[in-house]
Amino acid sequence: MILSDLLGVPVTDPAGAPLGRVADARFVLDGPLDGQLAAARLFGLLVSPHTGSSFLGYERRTMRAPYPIAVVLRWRHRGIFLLRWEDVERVDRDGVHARPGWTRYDATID
Amino acid sequence: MRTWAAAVVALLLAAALAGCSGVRQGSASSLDQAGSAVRTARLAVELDARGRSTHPVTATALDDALTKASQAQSGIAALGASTRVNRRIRDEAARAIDDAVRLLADARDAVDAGRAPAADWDRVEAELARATVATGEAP
Amino acid sequence: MTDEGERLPRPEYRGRVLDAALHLLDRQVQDVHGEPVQTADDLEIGDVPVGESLEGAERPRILAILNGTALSTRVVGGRPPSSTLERIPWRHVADVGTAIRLTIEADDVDATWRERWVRDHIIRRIPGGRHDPE
Amino acid sequence: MKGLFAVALGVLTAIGGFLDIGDLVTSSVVGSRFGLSLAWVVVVGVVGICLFAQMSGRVAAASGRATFEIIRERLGPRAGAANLIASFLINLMTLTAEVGGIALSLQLASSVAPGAWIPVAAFGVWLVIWRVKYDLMENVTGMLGLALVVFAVAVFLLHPDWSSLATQALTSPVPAGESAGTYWYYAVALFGSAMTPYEVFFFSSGAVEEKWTLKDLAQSRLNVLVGFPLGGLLTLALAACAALVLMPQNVEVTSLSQVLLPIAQAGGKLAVAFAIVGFVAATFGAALETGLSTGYTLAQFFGWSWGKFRRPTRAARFHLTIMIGLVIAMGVLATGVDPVQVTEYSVVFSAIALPLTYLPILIVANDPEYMGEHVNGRITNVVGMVYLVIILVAAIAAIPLMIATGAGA
Repeated sequence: MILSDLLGVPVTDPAGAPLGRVADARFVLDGPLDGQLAAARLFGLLVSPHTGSSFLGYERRTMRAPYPIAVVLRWRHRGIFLLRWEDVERVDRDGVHARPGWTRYDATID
Repeated sequence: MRTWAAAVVALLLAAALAGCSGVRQGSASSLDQAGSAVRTARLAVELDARGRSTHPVTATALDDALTKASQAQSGIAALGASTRVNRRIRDEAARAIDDAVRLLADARDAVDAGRAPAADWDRVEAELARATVATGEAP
Repeated sequence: MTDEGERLPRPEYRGRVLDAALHLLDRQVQDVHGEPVQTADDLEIGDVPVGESLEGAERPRILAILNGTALSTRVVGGRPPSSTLERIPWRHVADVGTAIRLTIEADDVDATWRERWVRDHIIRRIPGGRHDPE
Repeated sequence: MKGLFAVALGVLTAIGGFLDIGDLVTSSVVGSRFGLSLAWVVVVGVVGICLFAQMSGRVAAASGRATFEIIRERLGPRAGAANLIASFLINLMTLTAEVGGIALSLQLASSVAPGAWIPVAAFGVWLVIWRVKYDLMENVTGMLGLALVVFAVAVFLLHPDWSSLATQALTSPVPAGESAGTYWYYAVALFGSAMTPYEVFFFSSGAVEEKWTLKDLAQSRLNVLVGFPLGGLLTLALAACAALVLMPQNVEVTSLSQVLLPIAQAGGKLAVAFAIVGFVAATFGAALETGLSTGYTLAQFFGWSWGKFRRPTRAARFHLTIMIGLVIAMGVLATGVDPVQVTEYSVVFSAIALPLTYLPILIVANDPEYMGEHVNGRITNVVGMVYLVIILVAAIAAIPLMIATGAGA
């Protein structure tokens, strides 16, 4: 599949209640070596409850200026969280469904 | 129903006024344009006569002035005037602009031929000014 | 900022974190010498079985950087037919920074065939095209 | 000594590079209609372009990424593509105006009609882009463009009443016979002519072309901070010349030849010769910059190989784009459209498109992943936000003003 198939799709909890949309897909270079780099494996999805639009780099903790722009973008993405791939039950045409007992993780990186 | 009719009347009135001011405004701006062109040409010719400017600059300035004046000429020819007063305003402006174009064409030909243009700047400028005043004053 | 108040738990990452849209998509791809090759128009990732439980399934990995029709569909929508996609396999990626650096040369990438075509059929034939500017 | 020479050269190039057909025409039009009452806009515009160019130069030096790579990377393909289309079209429009400007300038030197000069000008621009080294190209056009200093000299030779000029510039009255609408329309146009997006594409791509590192930043900052304001001063001199000679005679500037008349009056034939050399250099230099920028924007958006430091075969699509751009410019001019009019529109559209390029650069200049420790300082960010507001207001106001005033008629 291609990445665009995942971005922007709706995410629901086990009961079917909407959690938001996929804003980004987090990969971690923790697989076996593939060429010069480790394989990049899908770690989880960043789920944004209010918007599917871009975060313009302000998802990182280190990015705080200029202040007004940072505030606006953080506000638009308030409540964003990381849904680990292990917590995904299945993906189908309606979107991504979380597994019972899933956890809301902190989305920020440094 | 009555407010609706009033609105239509108001709209028609506004349109009529706009049409009226259209001829006046059109004439006035064409006269402005032609006047600016004539004054530019006059300045260019005078500077050349005093040896302060070069031939290509003078020739180009006259060419550009003639183009602008001709644009003013076609602009005023395109104005449709429905009333007698408007027609008079437009025709007087058109006459003055025609004169200006003729003068500029003569001046350009003279400069192209290397002669000093024997242009009648004062008369043409006065005519344009008179037409401009007439545009503003007409009832 | 509001998230900080909630103090969500942070997962443990055992390697470098790359957010696909943030760090990879739309980045410049350069060859081994730093020559621009293309942009990362999309990523191909390992298949996720649609509608089936993912219990015990492997985590999908990035297989390739895509180019070609992947861009137009991201702009106007739809899905590119996979036959028209041009791929740079992940094993050719040397590093990800402000650009994605490859371990191979630009001319060895499929996606540069247009560049090579323009070069060979037009630019090379104009006098001076093959020399450095003076 | 060599260092000092490099600084002087950079500053001179920045002065020359600041001026183009848009500045020549717009400042003279404004001077002939509004006197110096819009001088404050030039100040606002110059501070803005200093900030913007300096920021994008720093981003390019720190990250190696030029402006349009950043725009695509930050805004994504959809907003990025919309941005590309707008920027590319405006750039093409400016290129058309500049090529036409070269032809008009050569007409003033030769009295041969501009139609005959257009192919010559376009070919010359292409040849220089194709064959001439980047720094040589920049230095020669920049230095020759300095001939426009004659406009500053002319202001003195015209013996103006300085106090009334100063009053006009400082109290910014709307002159009688002009409406507030046209005043603000020309304010936007003047702002757009100072802050044209192509200057930034060119500046940031140039930083990559010349392989700037962070060590070169101090020098680039100096070039910009001295060169652009001096260029702005020349813009004001152009406006003052028009205000002193043409405005009292009620002459409205609509052609490039009129811009020369105050010079002729002040300094005679020698001054006219200088001014024409300056016109040719400024328009030619700007045609090179906009020509390159057509290639820069497209190549950077799609990730193609680009740059003059590569031989053309190593940046094939980049060079093809520039050629097509020049052919389109020639085609547009062949329809007989007046380059001065194209210019008057292109500066306003520049103001409209400005936020699209400004915002991504402002954001990335704050991104430590790109900039390391060279992110914007607090003061730069405060000024940057103020300018974001100014740029947005100008962009939003531009179209209603254009419609309401009939494009400043």
